[in-house]
Amino acid sequence: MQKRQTRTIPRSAQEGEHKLHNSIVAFLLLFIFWVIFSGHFDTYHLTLGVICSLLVARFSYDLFFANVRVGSHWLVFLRFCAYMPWLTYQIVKANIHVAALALHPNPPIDPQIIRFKTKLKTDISLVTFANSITLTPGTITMDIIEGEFYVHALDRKVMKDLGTGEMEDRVAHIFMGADHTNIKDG
Amino acid sequence: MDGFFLSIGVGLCILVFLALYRVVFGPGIFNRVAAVSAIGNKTLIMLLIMGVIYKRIEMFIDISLVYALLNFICTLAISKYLEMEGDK
Amino acid sequence: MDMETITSIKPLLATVTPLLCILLIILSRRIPNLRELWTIIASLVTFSIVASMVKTLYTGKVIAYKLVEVYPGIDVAFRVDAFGLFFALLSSFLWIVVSFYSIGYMRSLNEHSQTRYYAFFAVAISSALGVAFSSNLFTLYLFYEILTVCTYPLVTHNQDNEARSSGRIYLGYLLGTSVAFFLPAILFTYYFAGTLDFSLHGILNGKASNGMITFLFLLFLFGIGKAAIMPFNGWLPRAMVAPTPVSALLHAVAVVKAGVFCQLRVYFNIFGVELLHNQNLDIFLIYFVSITILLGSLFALKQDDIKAMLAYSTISQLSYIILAAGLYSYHGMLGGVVHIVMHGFGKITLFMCAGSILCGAHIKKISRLGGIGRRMPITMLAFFFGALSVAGIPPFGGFMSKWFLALGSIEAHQWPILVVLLTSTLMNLGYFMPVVFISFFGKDSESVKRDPDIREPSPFIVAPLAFTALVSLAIFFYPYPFIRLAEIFVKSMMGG
Amino acid sequence: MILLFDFAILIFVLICAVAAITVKDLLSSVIILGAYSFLLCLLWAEMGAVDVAFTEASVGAGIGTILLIVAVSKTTRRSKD
Amino acid sequence: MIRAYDDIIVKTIARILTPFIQIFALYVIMHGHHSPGGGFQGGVILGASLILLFITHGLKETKKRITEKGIAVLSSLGVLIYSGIGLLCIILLGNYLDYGKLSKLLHIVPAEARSLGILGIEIGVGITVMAVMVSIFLNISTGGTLLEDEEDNTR
Amino acid sequence: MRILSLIIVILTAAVLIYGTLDMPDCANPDTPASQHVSPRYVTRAMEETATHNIVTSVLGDYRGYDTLGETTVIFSAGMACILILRKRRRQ
Amino acid sequence: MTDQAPILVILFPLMFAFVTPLLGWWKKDLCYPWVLCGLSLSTIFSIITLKEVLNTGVIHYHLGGWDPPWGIEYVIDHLNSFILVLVASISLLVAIYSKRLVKEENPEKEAYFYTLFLLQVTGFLGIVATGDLFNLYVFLEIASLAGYALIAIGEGQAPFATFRYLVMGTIGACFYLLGVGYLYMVTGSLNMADLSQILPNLYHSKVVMVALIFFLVGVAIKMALFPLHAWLPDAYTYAPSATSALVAPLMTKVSVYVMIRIIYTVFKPYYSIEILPVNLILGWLAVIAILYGVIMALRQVDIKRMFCYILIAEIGYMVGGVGLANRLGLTGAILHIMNDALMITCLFLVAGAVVYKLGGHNINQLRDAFKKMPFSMAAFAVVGLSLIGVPPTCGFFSKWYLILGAIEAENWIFIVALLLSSAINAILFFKIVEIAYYGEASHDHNEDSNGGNTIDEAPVSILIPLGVVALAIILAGIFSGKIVSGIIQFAVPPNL
Amino acid sequence: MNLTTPLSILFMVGGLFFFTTATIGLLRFPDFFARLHATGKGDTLAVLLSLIGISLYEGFSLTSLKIAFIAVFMFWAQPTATHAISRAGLRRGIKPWMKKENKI
Amino acid sequence: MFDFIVGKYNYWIYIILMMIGFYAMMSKRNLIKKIIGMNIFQTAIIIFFISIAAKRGATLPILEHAHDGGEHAIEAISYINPLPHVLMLTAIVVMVATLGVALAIVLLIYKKHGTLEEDEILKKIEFQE
Repeated sequence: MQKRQTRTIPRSAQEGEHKLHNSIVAFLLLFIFWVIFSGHFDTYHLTLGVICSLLVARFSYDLFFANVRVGSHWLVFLRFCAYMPWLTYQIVKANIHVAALALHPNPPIDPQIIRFKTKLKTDISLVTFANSITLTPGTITMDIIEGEFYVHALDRKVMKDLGTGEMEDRVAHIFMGADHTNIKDG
Repeated sequence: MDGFFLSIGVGLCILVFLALYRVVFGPGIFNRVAAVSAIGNKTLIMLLIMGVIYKRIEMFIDISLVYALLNFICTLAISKYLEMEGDK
Repeated sequence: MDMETITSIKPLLATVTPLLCILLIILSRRIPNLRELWTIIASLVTFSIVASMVKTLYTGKVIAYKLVEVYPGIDVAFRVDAFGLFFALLSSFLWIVVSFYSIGYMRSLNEHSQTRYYAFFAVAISSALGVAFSSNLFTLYLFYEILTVCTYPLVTHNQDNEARSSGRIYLGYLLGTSVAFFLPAILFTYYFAGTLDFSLHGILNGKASNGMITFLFLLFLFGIGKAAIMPFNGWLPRAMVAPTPVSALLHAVAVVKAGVFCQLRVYFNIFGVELLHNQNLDIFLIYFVSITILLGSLFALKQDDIKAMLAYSTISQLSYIILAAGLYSYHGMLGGVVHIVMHGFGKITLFMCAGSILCGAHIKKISRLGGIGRRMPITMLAFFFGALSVAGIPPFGGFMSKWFLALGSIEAHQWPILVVLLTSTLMNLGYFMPVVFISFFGKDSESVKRDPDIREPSPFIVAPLAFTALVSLAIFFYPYPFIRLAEIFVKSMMGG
Repeated sequence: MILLFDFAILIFVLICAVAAITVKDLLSSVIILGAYSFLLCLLWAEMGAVDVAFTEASVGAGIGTILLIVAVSKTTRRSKD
Repeated sequence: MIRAYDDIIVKTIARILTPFIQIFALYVIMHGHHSPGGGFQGGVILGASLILLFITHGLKETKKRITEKGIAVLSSLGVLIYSGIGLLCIILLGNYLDYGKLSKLLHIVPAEARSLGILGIEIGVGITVMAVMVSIFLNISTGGTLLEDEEDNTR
Repeated sequence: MRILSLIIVILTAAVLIYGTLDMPDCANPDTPASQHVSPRYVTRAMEETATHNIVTSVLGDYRGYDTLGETTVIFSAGMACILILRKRRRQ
Repeated sequence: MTDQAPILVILFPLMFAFVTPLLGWWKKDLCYPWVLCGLSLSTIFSIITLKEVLNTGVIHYHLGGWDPPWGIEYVIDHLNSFILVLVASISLLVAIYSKRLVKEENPEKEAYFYTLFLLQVTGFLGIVATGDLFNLYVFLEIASLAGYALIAIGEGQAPFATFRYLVMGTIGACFYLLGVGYLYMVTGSLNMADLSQILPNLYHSKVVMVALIFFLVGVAIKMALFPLHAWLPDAYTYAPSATSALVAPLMTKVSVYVMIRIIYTVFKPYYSIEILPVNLILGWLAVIAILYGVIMALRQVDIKRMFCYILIAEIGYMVGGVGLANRLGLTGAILHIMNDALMITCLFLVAGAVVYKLGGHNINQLRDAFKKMPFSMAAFAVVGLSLIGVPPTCGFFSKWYLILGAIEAENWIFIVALLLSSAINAILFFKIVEIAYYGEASHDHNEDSNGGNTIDEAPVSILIPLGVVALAIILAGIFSGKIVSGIIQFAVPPNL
Repeated sequence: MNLTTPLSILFMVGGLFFFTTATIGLLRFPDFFARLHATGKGDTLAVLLSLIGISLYEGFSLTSLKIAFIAVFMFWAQPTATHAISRAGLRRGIKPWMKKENKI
Repeated sequence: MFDFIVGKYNYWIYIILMMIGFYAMMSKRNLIKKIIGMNIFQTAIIIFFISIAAKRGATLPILEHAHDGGEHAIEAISYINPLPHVLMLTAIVVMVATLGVALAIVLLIYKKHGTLEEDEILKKIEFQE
């Protein structure tokens, strides 16, 4: 068995000012979420919302922002929004591809497994990349071992698409501004 | 319009029925897991369609969210188990 | 019953005194002398309480005391009438005698667990008194069962395999019959009669169908296993594994007499003699019982073990008493009732003699008794007296009751019973006299020859047996207290 | 109460139930039970019992299945019937 | 089963989702009055969020957030809240669980008091259910040791 | 064993089906079940408990004691699991 | 405070149970006194409730202040309050008794054990107190779940036995729930009193009939009536002593109570007896259960298992009494609920003491137990006599009523079964007593008496409850008349 | 009849279509990984489309936001679940199906 | 006849479902299978209860028109009967509690006997004795 790399949720990443900052952001996020779900805007329910959000924020604010500081995240968020249309397009493409394969009388499937290294470092960017791969035509992220991706591709063509590295660049672009300090977990 | 949603629902029912084939006969555990999560997705939409038909959709959204959530957790649990199985 | 009733705590006191004595016995278990002193004191106290009630009874009153209500309409209650007191007098008096005897016997054989022995002995006496004083069938059953259970440790005192199997048989017969027949009989009685209180003329008259009466009668007849009527007599010979004082008191007096007492109670005060007579059940009863009389004697003839012989003799003699209920006549009843006492004294003498022989000579078999009378003259003389009394030879107490019975059977026009009585008497002599004969006039047996130490055991043993032997003689001449009580009872029944 | 749905879902439920007790592999059986719970949840939502459906979704499909999986993982997957 | 998942994707997604699941669970508890849901369902979801953490991040890591003792205390606390509210009604001279009597205490109309009482018990139920679900899960998945590496020791 | 249980199952099913014969039709709005107790819950829940969700109001208030029992069931299940399984490691 | 007494009876163990695990984390030693405190408060309030009921009649307690058909109602009548006192006091005794056993058997999990103990008691109390069918189900499940856990931590094959129990118990509870559903479907109500008002109009309906069938089957599984008893012996044999002493006497009794409620309160006897032959079926099942139970008990060599089979037979008594469908029979059944609870408690307490001291529950381990543990074995003797039905003990009286009822119902076969079982119980108990009294048969008794002559009695915390229960068995017998006339006669439905 | 209704019909039908293809794929594809492609992708898009359709039909309100949240959730959870299963399959040593010529 | 069957279809289905669970509980030898059977059995009962509650043409038992303060009279007929739902919530909770305890016991059994097959366990128990 290969060596397990266990990543913990480092509270140590959250110190002082950042801690407060992160908590407030978490609280706001949760409160917005609450308001959307609640649909009641009277004092009573809003108070409940505040209390609950505070509780959850107190308990798990560090789960939101484990390895990155929140400073540049507004920008990241915007860039992520910009990334979405492209991704949606890719998803639609992927689905049409799958539909075509499924409806094909004799599906021209030629599965491959691809391995490649990635330059992405942070958790969130890795996850975004991996999920994007999964959602895009003909590929599924099977495993990430030490920054190396194992991707299952349905045929050789999509393999080449992935090989261009366009998606990786886009993902890297999103999280470019973010603090890339990957704090080793203690 | 209800009729339309009903027919969508019936279509989903048929799909569920088809997916049940994989659940019941699907060779091996992995196919079953995949099929169950596929059924989960379809029923998610069916729940919402029922909400539409009952004209009380806000009641059903919570259910479908929980549904999706626990489907997800379940899938993770199963895949974790499958992954760990050989390590014992 | 339609007699003047006095409320008094005396019956309760008499019943409870032995129980209090248990406490003292257990507390003083480390000091044997004190322990036995308590027993004797308790026996004396008990007897005096019982005796103090005699006067009241002579005036034709009855004593009653209600303890607790267990069921709407059913109490645990005491009621002393002449018959009950009659039995109580016998038991409590003989307890004194046997207490002395026990001291001698237990000490000379160096028995184990004496504390337990004395304690359960006292319980047995207490429950026998309870049986005597009970005012209804329920209380009777209660004490009857306690008597059964508390004698179990006495019967199995030896704690060896033989005692164990005998204990099983003992309980099997007694509990089995009482649970299987006696209890349903009581329940049926209650169901039909609506009460369980004893009444002079029975409570079942007109309450149940003829078939039901017969059924109930059979249930009672077999249910009261302590009376050792023939198909259910197996326990009595087996119970002879117990130490001799136990056999003496319990299986000559308390237990078996309690059995016949219960039978008579039931026939007199539950069915009523008229009812039995009208249903022709009395005829059935006396002939059925006659079989036991004859067969019991017959078996006794065959026995080689002294105590076994005595046991079969008891079986036979008990049925004499039951005859009282069947002989629908004044003298018949009187004879049966008086026989409780007469047989009691005679038989206890015999048992104590057997124990004395065991202690003095370590002999159990009749065939080895040759010449023992020369070594233990008092014992064997007492045996002789006792035997004559039991067989019903004048001038001994036993004659009296047999005479009354014979009169009764003539009055009731039951000639065959006369024949039965006569035959039985002959057989009694047939199994007793050889013992007396070989012990005095026979050659010394092997065991007697071998053992030069055979002599009378300690005075604690000899004195009681001599005493009872003399009593059984004296009672012929002065039967007044007992006869008087019996007459009161029988007259109240016949006259009412 | 939509008869058609009702009937269809009931049939699915039946299929799942039969499958869950006939499949030889315990884990598969458990997973099918999960699907069964999903369908039941759907059924109850369809019958108007939203609260029950909610509970079933969270309990039957979620916690119940997870507990079963965990139990199977601590014991064995083997089953003779 | 309870060891950490060594998969960064699953871990990250679970990590980010957990607070949302929790706030959603609290929402379900609090809004049982208006929409389906209530203490039990919310409690289960809350428990599921913790179970998700246990599955993905392993026992050791999650134990830092919620200890065994905490679970035990919470499971008792929930039912105590519930029965305590009931007892409070007895103290206010009502019958057991008669929340209408709370109106004296809170100076509101009885119907509102009942509504609040329901909310209170829902919270109690939620806490208990959450704690119990997690505790059952932990006990079963570790075979009762509540240690991550139990399997390595025994096998 | 299988035959026996099959027989039991069939018997039970027969009893159940026999009982079904007299049942009101499914989804009938006029069944006694909906006539006797439940109308009050529906009509008065709002004014009596100020709660829209009738199920919650019945669960939490009208039959709140059942819910206490239910919570106790859960609690005892948790305690049961701990009692059955929990073991401390020998130090 | 008295008007809140009915709820406080249940609330005390419940809320104390919630705090117990916290105490376990904080200070372990406080758990035991805490539990005792809770249970004694509950007992006190149950007695207050009983007094209140006796003084003022039936108490209606509306939980949440809602009127009956809408809210849940506690209806405390004579039957209820009587069984409440019984359950609370027995569980208090068992709690006292469990101190040393829990320390010995589960030293680490004391707090959890006591929590579940309290929860189980709560379950029993809740079942008894409630007047709502579904509430009954909930508390039934609390009791069952706690019971599963408490049994599962036993020795040997306890987990497997518990699993079977769990499966059976779940079937039973589900059947009960199904019955509730069927009744709800045709009436729309869950309140027992309300149902009994509505149901007479619906007696023609097949649904009602099926509902009754499922109720009875479900309850029969929970109480282990004969063909559905298979789970009981294993489960109670391997359970920890403290558990079996709590569960064995109470679970079955409470189920019988539920059965009485359903047959006589929810359904009118008119329906359940005259339209459906429920009494006939119950009567036959009871007979078979009694005979099967005692015969199987005779075959066992493990005393706990033997007691379990005795329990099965005793269930037959009660069910038979319920099935007699007349006043006397039902009185007997209710009285037997109390008596049997006491007897079975005592049996399992003795078994626990034996396991604690002699280290096992094989019958051979009892050898010489009389010498080593005289007090425990004395208690055992008392309960043995009670099971046989020897008068001053309580077992006699319930048998008394049952047989009277059976005579009234002319159910002869039930009488025969009762008597036969008494006889077999006698054999059974004297079998044990013999072993405990003599030691091994092959040994010479002298050797034995020298061997284990030292008294090695169980600790006081075990002896006190044992003594109390043994005393209670006798007192309940003596005062059974008072109990019947004061409480039970009001508990029997007046329309019988 | 406003504009949103036909739009929502369109989306719903699209969702149904992708569901259908996903299911067909689930049934027809040769091995587990290929089937995962069908469900992982097809279902995500189908769910998204259906959700959009429903929220269009219901009109814009807080409800739509809630539905959007389900969509977001699905968007993250679905690929993750797919990934988790495929990873388990890979680690459990399930050999991906290959075309015959590639097997050599 | 057709009406008769169709009119009560979910009762029939629930009976079938319940019998499946019942059969599994009794005749399956694997303990987990028994638990699964138990689950099915209990859910069948829940189906039955929910079927009782169902009303044609009624809506969910959650009041609409929340804020117009009594202008709309609330009619019982237009809402589904909430009581069975309440009961079933409790029943589901009981179900999951039972499931948890059952699984804990199964774990204990597995630890003790090393198998989950009833017949093998019985054989082992016999062997021990």
